[in-house]
Amino acid sequence: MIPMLLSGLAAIGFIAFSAMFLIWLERKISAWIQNRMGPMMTGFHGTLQPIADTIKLLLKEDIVPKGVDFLSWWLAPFFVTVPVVMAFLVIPFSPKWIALDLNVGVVYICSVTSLCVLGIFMAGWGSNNKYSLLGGMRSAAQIISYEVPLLLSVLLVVMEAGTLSMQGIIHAQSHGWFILKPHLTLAFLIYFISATAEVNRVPFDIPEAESELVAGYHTEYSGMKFAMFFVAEYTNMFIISAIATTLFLGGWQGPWLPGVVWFLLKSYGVIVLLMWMRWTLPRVRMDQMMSFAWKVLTPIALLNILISGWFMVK
Amino acid sequence: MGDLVTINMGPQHPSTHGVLYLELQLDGEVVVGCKTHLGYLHRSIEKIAENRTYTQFIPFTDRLDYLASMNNNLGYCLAVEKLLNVAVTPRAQYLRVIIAELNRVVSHLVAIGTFAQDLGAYATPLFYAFSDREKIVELFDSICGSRLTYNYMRIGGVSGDIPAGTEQVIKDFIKYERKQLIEYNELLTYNAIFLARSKNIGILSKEAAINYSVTGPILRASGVKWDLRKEEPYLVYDQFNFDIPVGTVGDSWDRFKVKLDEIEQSLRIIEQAIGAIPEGNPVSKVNRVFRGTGEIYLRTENPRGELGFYLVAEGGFNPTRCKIRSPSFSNLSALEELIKGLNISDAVCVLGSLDIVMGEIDR
Amino acid sequence: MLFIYIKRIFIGFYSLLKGFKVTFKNLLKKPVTLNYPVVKQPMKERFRGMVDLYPDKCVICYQCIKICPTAALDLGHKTLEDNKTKNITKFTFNAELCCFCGLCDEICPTEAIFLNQMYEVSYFDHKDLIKIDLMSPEKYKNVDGGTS
Amino acid sequence: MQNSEILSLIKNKFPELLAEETPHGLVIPKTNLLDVARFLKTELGFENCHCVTAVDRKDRIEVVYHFYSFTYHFMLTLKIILSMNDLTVESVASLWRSADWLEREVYDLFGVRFLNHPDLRRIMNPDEWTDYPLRKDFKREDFIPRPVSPGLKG
Repeated sequence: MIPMLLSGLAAIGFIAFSAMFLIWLERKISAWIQNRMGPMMTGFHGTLQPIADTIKLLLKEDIVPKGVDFLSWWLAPFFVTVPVVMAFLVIPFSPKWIALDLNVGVVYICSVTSLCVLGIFMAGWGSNNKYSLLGGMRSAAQIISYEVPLLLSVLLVVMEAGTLSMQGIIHAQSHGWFILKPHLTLAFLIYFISATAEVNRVPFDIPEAESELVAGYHTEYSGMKFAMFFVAEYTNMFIISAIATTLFLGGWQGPWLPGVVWFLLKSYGVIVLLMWMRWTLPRVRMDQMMSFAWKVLTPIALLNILISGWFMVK
Repeated sequence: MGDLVTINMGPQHPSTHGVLYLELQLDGEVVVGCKTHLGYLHRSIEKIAENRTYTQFIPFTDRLDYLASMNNNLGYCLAVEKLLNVAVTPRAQYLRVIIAELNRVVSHLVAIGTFAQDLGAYATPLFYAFSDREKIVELFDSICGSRLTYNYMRIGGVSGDIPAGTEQVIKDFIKYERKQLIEYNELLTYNAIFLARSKNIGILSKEAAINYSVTGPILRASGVKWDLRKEEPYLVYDQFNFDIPVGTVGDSWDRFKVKLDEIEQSLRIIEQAIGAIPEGNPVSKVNRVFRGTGEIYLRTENPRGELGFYLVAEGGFNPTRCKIRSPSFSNLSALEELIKGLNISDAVCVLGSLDIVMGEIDR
Repeated sequence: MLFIYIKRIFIGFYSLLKGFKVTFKNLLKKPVTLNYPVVKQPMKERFRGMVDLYPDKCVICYQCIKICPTAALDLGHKTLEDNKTKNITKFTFNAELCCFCGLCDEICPTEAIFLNQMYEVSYFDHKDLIKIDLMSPEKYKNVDGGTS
Repeated sequence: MQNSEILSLIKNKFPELLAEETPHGLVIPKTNLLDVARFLKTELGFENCHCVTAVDRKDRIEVVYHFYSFTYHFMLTLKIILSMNDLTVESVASLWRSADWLEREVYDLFGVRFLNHPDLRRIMNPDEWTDYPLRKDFKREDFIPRPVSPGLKG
């Protein structure tokens, strides 16, 4: 019981720290890309900026808009945050640092992360705001349809590794990362694109689409509830990068350095890629995004599975 | 058709470019009806003009199209000069051309940046555009002492000669900006997502454009080869070589591309003007008193279209009537028809491509 | 048909990669901004900041009052007994109305009134803002970041 | 075609109704506005209604139209003089769509009513307001034409 609790606390601590670091990193990367300096005043090069932000958000008034569907409005931030914490159960930071090596780890993490959509939709519905409602609707459509190519690309990895356990998949890559195999490179691309859509990042940030829907589903949230959405977004980003690292980039494997360092390095590398993408690309439209999922990604993923499966069986 | 949702887009909304208020009727996400409400920035500048002398009104023209203050100054001063028969020295004319074209570049850069922002390219193109803009704004700061509301043109000239070394700064900027234009093309113009978002969205046909009295880059994007600087040259525009970029379809992408191409043409004009600038005294003193009678309607090619000043004077120190025919006003009137049947994302895209400035719509 | 389809996807991705190239190039560039409150940019020579006055130079010609488009300046004078010398009784400046057009600076025959280089203007009290006594030498002492 | 030719063409068509004024300007009675406008648009090719505005001359209000022809490069000024007790005129919004908003603006600021206008509401000022701010006799307690310094004489 106590080790479980401890690992849970460690996960929450890591989430808070990681989200703060990612917020700082995001602001810095955006600043560098845009030839700016970013936060500079709090701490060395603004390293304490996220802490200042957190204090500000904690001290802010929690505004309850008129006419909200209180239960769903109030619960939504928790529904977004809790699956994120749950996903940490099976993330293999190093050979030993894994809370529980489930034998269906991949299935578990995919199903848990897609629970987020519930919270987002509740936020959109409960806010009593038309922009939020549109955002919630969009995100439900988006996350559910991108689940298909995502799972199809993960399926290929499972086929290759022959196991559903996260550690097992990493062990299967001890002779070479999966991303180096051509059919899995394609799978990685598909995974990367669908995962971007899954966490509502640019170019698929249409549920929050700032220039269209003001802030989408979290328009009406303020203070700590908004912070929870924010933390969930950044932690989600870490989780999909961790999955990408585990499934395609060899997990904690690497020379010289300890496993956990390699794991974090690779994950944050993927995150930097995501951030770079965010600050480069425009947003796609709703219908274009859906047709991209169903007409491009899904057929390619299916074909990929079909062809490489045929080779595997042969 | 199911139930319609009415959405109030604005007056506070990230992409209405100021305080425009659109009342959108949505069927799902498709806009079926749009009602435009203006006036949140109405300061009755035309009434102010009737109570100020001709010189005193120049600072107020800055506040019309605040992204192209120099061009507004220029339009107003040209109108007053024609009304009251004031002569302008050749050097002042060349300076005005250079300054007005530089401001056109500035204005188009902002238009490009904000359009990309509307399409969801978070801030990056906007910041690139603004850091280019910063170079000219700095230059304007050193010429006239202000960064946004310049108040540089005077009736009969300009407020001060350009400081030494300005020519070199402008030449350097032209070289730099040409490089930047290639970068914009790579980052935005031929980007697959950008193309998918703006191609064939909000098509404004030639006939509709003329019927709506749309002017400027938006008219040219609809395929009408019309530029006041070429067709009815004012100042010394007839002495320069430049092309009129024309769009083919009249969609949002064309409107964007025409603006991007116009930057290049403006740079060409500046390059020629800076080489041919004559010596002389361009400065016109403020304490000249103007009065006269008559009426005049004079248009100039602003970055957003044709800015018209209709001045009626009855002999006093101030005009009896000063009607400002602002380009954005007419351009925006086409919006209601353009966005019908489009997605809400496309509505934002069309609005961004129309490139309105609320300061001159509400006046 | 399938070939064109795949080709379109590839061209699309290639165009996106070009954008990545641009942003990466800019990532390595030096920032164009300044670390503002720490590093400050010197103002240009002609910069139009707050309205300022050399009281000794003023000849009470009322030109600045006449030209001011927003009536931000307020001047009063009294003539002394000898009917020649004039004295300024008040010369106030309303920073709230001022549009910083610089017309008063331009029209002043003796260059008594001018626009200084101040750009960080903030007051704690609204009253201080609408009635700045231009005759007082300490008029901008309480203004945050005053340079005069 | 020369500018004078265009003016003479219009004059030939409507001989008794027109009075010429200022360069390129015509004054017509308001009953004939639609006829002249239709003639301008369909036969002379003034496809652009550039500007519609009004001028308050204290005893009368002039509605001023600026029509533009891309083919002739010619800006035609058309004026209608309205007496202060009858501020109505036919709308040309059916011929030029751009006139729609421009006429609404004139209605908003001067109180000139445009008959058969598709949607004659105030465009800038609040709908429930009754004043017309650009008229010369516009008066409100909080409207100061131009504040002057108390020490200023003359």
